Amino acid sequence: MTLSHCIVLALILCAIGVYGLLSRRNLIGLLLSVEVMLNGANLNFAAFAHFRATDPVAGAIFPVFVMAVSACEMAVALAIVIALYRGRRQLDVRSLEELRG
Amino acid sequence: MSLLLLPDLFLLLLGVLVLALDLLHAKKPSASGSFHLSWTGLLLIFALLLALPYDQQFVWLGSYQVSGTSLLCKQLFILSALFTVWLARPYFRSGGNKRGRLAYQGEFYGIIIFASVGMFAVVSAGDLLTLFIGMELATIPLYILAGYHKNDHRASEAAMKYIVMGSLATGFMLFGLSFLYGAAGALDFAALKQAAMAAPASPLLGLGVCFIIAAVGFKLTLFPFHMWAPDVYDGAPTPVTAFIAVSSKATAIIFFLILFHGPLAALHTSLQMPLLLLAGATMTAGNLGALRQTRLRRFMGYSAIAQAGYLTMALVGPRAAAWSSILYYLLVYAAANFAAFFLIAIVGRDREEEFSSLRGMGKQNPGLAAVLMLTMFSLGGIPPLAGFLGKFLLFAAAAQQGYYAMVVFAALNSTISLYYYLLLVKEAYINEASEARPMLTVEPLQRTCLALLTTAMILLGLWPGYSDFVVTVLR
Amino acid sequence: MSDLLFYLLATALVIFSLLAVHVPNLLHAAIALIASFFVTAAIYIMLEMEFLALAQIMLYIGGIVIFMLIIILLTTGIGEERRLPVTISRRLAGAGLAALFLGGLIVAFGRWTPPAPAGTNPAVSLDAIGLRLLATQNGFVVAFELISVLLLTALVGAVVIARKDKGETP
Amino acid sequence: MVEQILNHSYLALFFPLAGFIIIGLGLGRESRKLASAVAIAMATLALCSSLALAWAYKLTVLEQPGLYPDQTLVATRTSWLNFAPGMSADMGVLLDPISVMMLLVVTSIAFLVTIYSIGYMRHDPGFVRFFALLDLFVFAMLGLVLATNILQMFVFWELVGVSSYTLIGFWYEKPAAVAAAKKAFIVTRFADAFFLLGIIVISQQAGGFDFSLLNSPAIATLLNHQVAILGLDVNLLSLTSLLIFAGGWGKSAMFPLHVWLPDAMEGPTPVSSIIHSATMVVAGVYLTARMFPLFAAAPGTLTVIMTVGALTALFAAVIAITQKDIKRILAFSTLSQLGYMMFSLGVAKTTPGGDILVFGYSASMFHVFTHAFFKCMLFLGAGAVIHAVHAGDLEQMGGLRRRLPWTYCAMLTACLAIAGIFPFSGFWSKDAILLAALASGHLLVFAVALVTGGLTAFYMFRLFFLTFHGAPRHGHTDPEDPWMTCAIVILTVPTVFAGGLEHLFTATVIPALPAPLVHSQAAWLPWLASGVGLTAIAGAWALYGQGDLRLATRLCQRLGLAHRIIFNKFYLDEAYLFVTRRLIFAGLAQPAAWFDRQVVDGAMDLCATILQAGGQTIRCLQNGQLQVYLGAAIFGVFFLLTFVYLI
Repeated sequence: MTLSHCIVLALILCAIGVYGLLSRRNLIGLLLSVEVMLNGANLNFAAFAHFRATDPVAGAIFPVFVMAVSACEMAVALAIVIALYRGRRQLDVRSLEELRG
Repeated sequence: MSLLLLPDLFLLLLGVLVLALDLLHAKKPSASGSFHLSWTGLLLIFALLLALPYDQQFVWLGSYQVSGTSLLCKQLFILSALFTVWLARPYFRSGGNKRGRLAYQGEFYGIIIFASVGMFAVVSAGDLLTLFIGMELATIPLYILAGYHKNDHRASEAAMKYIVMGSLATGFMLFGLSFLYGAAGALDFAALKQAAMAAPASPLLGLGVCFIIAAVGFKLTLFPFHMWAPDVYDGAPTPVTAFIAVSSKATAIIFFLILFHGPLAALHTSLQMPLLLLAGATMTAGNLGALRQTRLRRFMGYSAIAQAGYLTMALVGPRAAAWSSILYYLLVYAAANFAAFFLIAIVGRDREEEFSSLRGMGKQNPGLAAVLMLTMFSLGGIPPLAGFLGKFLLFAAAAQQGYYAMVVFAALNSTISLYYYLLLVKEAYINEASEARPMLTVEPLQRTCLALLTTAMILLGLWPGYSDFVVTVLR
Repeated sequence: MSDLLFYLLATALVIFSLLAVHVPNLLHAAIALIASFFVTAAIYIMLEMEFLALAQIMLYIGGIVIFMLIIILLTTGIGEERRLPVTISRRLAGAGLAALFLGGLIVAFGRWTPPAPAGTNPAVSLDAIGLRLLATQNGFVVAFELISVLLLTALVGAVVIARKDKGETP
Repeated sequence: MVEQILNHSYLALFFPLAGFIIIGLGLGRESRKLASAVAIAMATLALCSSLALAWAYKLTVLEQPGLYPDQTLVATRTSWLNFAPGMSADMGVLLDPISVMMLLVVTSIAFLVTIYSIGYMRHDPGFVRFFALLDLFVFAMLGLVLATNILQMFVFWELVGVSSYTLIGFWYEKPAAVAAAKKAFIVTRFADAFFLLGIIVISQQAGGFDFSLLNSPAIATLLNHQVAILGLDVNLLSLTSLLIFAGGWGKSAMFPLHVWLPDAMEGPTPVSSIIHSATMVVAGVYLTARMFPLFAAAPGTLTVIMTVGALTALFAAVIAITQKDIKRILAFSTLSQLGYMMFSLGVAKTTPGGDILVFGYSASMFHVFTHAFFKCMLFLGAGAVIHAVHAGDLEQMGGLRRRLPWTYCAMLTACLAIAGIFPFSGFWSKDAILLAALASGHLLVFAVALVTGGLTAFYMFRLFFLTFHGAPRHGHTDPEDPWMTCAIVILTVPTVFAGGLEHLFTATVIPALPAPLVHSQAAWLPWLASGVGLTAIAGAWALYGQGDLRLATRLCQRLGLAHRIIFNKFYLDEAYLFVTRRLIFAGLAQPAAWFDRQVVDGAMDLCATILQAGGQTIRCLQNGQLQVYLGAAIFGVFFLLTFVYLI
């Protein structure tokens, strides 16, 4: 277990999140993918804090804030999902095509 | 504690008060209490900001620093919030807009104010965490605002697109910040600056900067991260569009300024190439995209993308030139954009917000048409309006580093932009095509705001002391 | 020993994350996400970040994912996504772009050579975290305050957006 | 008294601005009488103040050459823009021979055009708006002329563009007018993009904007080195001067950026008149003259100016032969004359002996001066004709001599002036230019100038004969309007006599020259030029003026030499017919016109098409699909990652 391995793991999580964002069709699925990505970023912080940082406490605190922020983001996103679902009765990302050009 | 912190605290307090006041009025949807409270409060805070000294600096708790430049940025944010509040007022009355009446007025103003608190935090941040939270606080509320027309498919669609793209940007931002943290070992700017000076070629820094440019590029609508912008501008309610176009973009470019001319200044030389490429691509994409639009807000979206390109170009300049030209341009850009959005709001009261709705304006409302023409000229950078000097300073900032080819490219781009801005002017002066339409109604508030903005556009162009002033404050 | 455990956990994390973004059934995906979060918490413990592991389980799993599950049940119904088949070409395109992206990232990261003494920091104690959060010097009080504002705003906003108004015409 | 005048020199600028504000903002659409009164009052005041200013300038500077060695006086200066300590752009009033000359020309022409417009625009619903915009236009031009520094000049330069946009598109109900206005604005803006960069580069190198600074030899030396731009090794001085000249290239409608000018005829005729005579298009020539010391120091720049000028002069004259619309002919003739002024500046370089020969410079300015009056008159006359027959096509005119006697006489003097016939004003200035071209040793340019002179005489008299002679080809004709006639008649005075001021020009514009070149150096030249002109007129007469013998006899008696040549050697006339009709008209002029329309205009259209296609592509990419947007962003980061390799 080295720093590089941890970071590569985090980057893989980032790419997995990207894969999900690009291939999922359900909007909630997209939001799940974003969570995977953020998880990777948190891992990055923790890894740097553990192995390298001169100020490890900061690296330990940052992910907690990230969790709070992503909770806010999800709350808002899901509210929008509900508003959208109420109007359209579906959550297909491909149906979002009224705004274009 | 220091007096310098007062605006931030008052703004926070104002947000809470507006939300609290709204609870009292819960039964009356069109009550105007929160509106009046919001704008008077914002106006007072603006006055306070003007009164504070620019030559002092105050660091609060090690992570929040107020200086002259941050005060200048805050003035810009407050003005933007203020005009957004004024712009939004008719949207909460029935008949104020063709798309229907908005509900939850108090919350709307509260959210605008809280978003401005986030922007304040961005310009005052002393470490990466505060910067990140500030950026999120300046963004997440906008997702809500974009979907404020709850019953309108297009608004929900816009909000959804915005939040998904925004979340990806947050992810990039976090990766970027984590790499910067990894490179610096701590979160504060001082450590970052030291690390950047010690090893400017570190790949960790490079990765961090890439991710951060991408993340902030979303907010600044840099190509190819700009693609949400036309859709969101089109779908969101007009006041929100204006707020996104002005405040959010300003936050993003100031974020770059703070980072690239502050802690990461050691990387500035190597950053110039990528920034210029992005800037060139952005202005071209924006200008080409705007050429064939017919919907007003979408058009403004593309125009704003192009402006972001010009702004980014100035980042490569030396510190004083970059700061002064960008802040001056932001002010000018804010005035012109708000004027345009006020016009769109006026048109959108009874008509679709499309080019053809402008027809007949030259005959029926010659004053409005003249304001439209001035606004478009200012956006197109025609002297003696402020837009010219703004562009001139941006171009000069880039030219100071010897990027002459880029300046010509940008200047030619602004010639293209003139073409489509004139398209709008032409539309306004074309006679009514077929059906006779009633005249556009202009509320006194809108009239006052337009007068203020037009005066600003002219005066800023004639007495551009502001940019000079920024340089003084920077020293 | 600890290396082996790390690689096991890393593999599990990658697999669960892949499942979370890949399986068609959203409910299953959410459960896979919970699992991946648990594995992440385990990795945090290996990195001597107990506090973070705790927060991961309580905040992330307790908060977000449960919240998300509720929404999935509320809006789409179980297995809704079956009706939105993802074509193989779309998956390939997504996977290809993601792989390209990952390749770019890893090649870029590969230019970094970690400095020679690859020691580790001492474990971050809960005390240190608590003190730093509220420290007056170099602390995170401001961020802490800001995040409360953010939470308030998001809450108000989410209510405004999600609320079904009376007499509203769809 | 003199000091008072100089202290208040800004008044010349102030009156047109006041006119714009009072008429534009203060008066309603229906207050026509008031608007015309204000317009005339302001034009008179501006003229008076500029006359006073010229007088004060003469007393202060010209009569005290010791005090002002470079003849330049900055009368007013206020601080405007501070870029850095020691680097600021001011707003001010600069007085030197050429700015005073332009000041007088602009205000006097504006005064006459204002008078004329009261008659011409009498029935137009936009009467009040017209005068407001006209005043704005004059204000912008005066600001440009009097600018003390290049940034101030650029600001007013663009303001000229804006106000010309509003004036050319004055009849905005006509789609053609709106399109023409837009074309004018955008084509000139295109050139201004380079001009702007030139300003930025030179101001940064020089550390200031003032003309006195930029034109100093020190700056030329400072700039004169090679720099690498986009991999090319270029001389910074040449680059900068060419960038600045690009502004004049567009504004003065030099080939191939001339495409906007013929279209700009969509504006009301008084507007065309003022644009073509004293404002807008002359601005490019004025800029070149203003920055002349810098240009002269740059290797190659003057050659470019000369080539472009000569090419435009010939090209436009050739095209003018084929045109049928009276205003379009005049437009091409303006292009041709602008080419004259431009190459005249271009040849003002060094003699083989190495001395600076700035005679072309004064000749150019002199031609600006004389051209302003006769071109203004030609347009006003054309306006009067159009006003009378309600059409601009030559085929619907003819025989207007009796209906419009005043206009007829005035137009005749103007045509003789532009054709360069002794003793009208054009003769003197054209002769000076020819002499400059000859003395510079550029024989090709001299030949072009000579041929162009002949062509000019030919197409102008073609226009003249087709309009006023022969049988009427139209129905009802309105009588002459007193306001319009008054302005036209006043203009005959300078059209005839302005040539007498030549000595003043050579003496004041280039006082440093020890012995001004005089005609005696090439005594055959005036004869040759006149001969070419008269032959051309005779040819036009042979082709278009027949059918009216009485007038032919009178004309022939007046033009004694041409008369004898044509009558004694009739075969010459036949040969001339062959040359004009077969060779020039069918073999050269029509292909040139085709080239202009199809290739030059077409290239512009092609640019527009490419841009539109780009716009369409952007729109197609923006297909509303969220995941396309996400993919684009991922690609963006992927490409940004190369940055890691750059640092």
